[in-house]
Amino acid sequence: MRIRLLLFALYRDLAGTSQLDVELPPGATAAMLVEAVRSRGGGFARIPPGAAVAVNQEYAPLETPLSEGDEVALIPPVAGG
Amino acid sequence: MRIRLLLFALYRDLAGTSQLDVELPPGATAAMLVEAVRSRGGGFARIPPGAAVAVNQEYAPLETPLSEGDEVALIPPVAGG
Amino acid sequence: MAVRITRDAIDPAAVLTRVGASEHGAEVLFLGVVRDHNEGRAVASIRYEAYEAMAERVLATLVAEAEARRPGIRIAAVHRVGELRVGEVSLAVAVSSAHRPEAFDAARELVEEIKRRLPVWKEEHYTDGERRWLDGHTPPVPEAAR
Amino acid sequence: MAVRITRDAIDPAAVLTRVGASEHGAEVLFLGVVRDHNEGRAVASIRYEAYEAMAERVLATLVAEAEARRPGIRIAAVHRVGELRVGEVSLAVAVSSAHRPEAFDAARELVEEIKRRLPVWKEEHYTDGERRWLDGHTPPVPEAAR
Repeated sequence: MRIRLLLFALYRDLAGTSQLDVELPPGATAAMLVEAVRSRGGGFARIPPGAAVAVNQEYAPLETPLSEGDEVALIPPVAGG
Repeated sequence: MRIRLLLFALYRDLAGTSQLDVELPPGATAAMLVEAVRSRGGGFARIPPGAAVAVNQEYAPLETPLSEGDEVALIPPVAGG
Repeated sequence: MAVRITRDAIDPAAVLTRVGASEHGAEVLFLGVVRDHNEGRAVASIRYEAYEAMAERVLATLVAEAEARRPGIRIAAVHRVGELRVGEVSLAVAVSSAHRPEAFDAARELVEEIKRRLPVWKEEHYTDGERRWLDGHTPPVPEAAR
Repeated sequence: MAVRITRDAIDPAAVLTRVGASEHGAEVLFLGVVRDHNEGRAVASIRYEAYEAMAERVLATLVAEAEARRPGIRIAAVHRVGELRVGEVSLAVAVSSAHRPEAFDAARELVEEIKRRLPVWKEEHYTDGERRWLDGHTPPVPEAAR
């Protein structure tokens, strides 16, 4: 399945891109998505394995199983206000 | 000596006037002024003997000695805001 | 002027412009507003009366004390007098500071001090035509000198 | 709308008009403002970035939670994104309530929650030309379902 991954702020700068389509086996979790991204090496590998994740615009545990078409975002530590 | 007394809010309504000139012996205190006013009877007598007092626009203890020309005010419990 | 007793409607945005500084990251504005009820009775308006000359002096003192408690903060405070309808602003307090906790704390404390010490009174006018001076706080008076 | 992520300058007075009610006697407005220094460094501007669609949803959730904690209060909240110069407003939170304690408390708590949970980031641009993403808070994430 294909997952649309969004990257913001520090993670986007590390990855050098704000958006990525990632192919994953059916039933893959958010944690597996993070691992797949990190395994690209370089700046990608500097994204922490425990990065916070949002699935379809809601914070979700890394154990969350993903589905085709999900919008997943890697969320660096937040600093609004 | 002559003291200019100002009355506000509830105390003015009790006294029926917002301003009063009071003749007092030299050296009289604010407490003596309050007593002189209360002794007029009627609504005046309903002003409490321990009423808060301001002398020349500052809160002052009832023991404060007054001087000719002082501006003295009787201050009902305050309720701003 | 950052401290004022006024008979005119209070403009909250104008009060806010009296505070702020390039090193300040937080601004807090408090507004006291006339409510349509109090202690179970329907309120039509409140008449605020002040010993105006003294109230402006006391307000300046309270603001100076508050600024001294937290050096570096800026404060503006305006209290209105006259007859105010429901929804009108009776009091505006604005505080700016480097960080938010002191702006919140200073605003809150100053509002409490204003209620305790400002020579201002309010007469509630009820929709049934009655009116009543609200019970207030006995202001703290300095001890007699010995 | 009482909750918004915006690229436009925030008008504090406009945010205040989103709250208030005839039974409310208190309004509190908090403004977060870009400061000219942070951690000892001279700041020229801050670039706020947001996951905008999600941030607007999260902000609506935080406001709804805050209103539910204190039934009857009204809240408006606006967070700005983009590059902000020193003195510009990044966040406005307005709360109105019957009495002042809950307006102060709700405003303060909501600002804390926004800093903890809103998917927003800030990159400080220093006067020496350097720039840096500020350290932030790891947002709380729900437990995995069993």
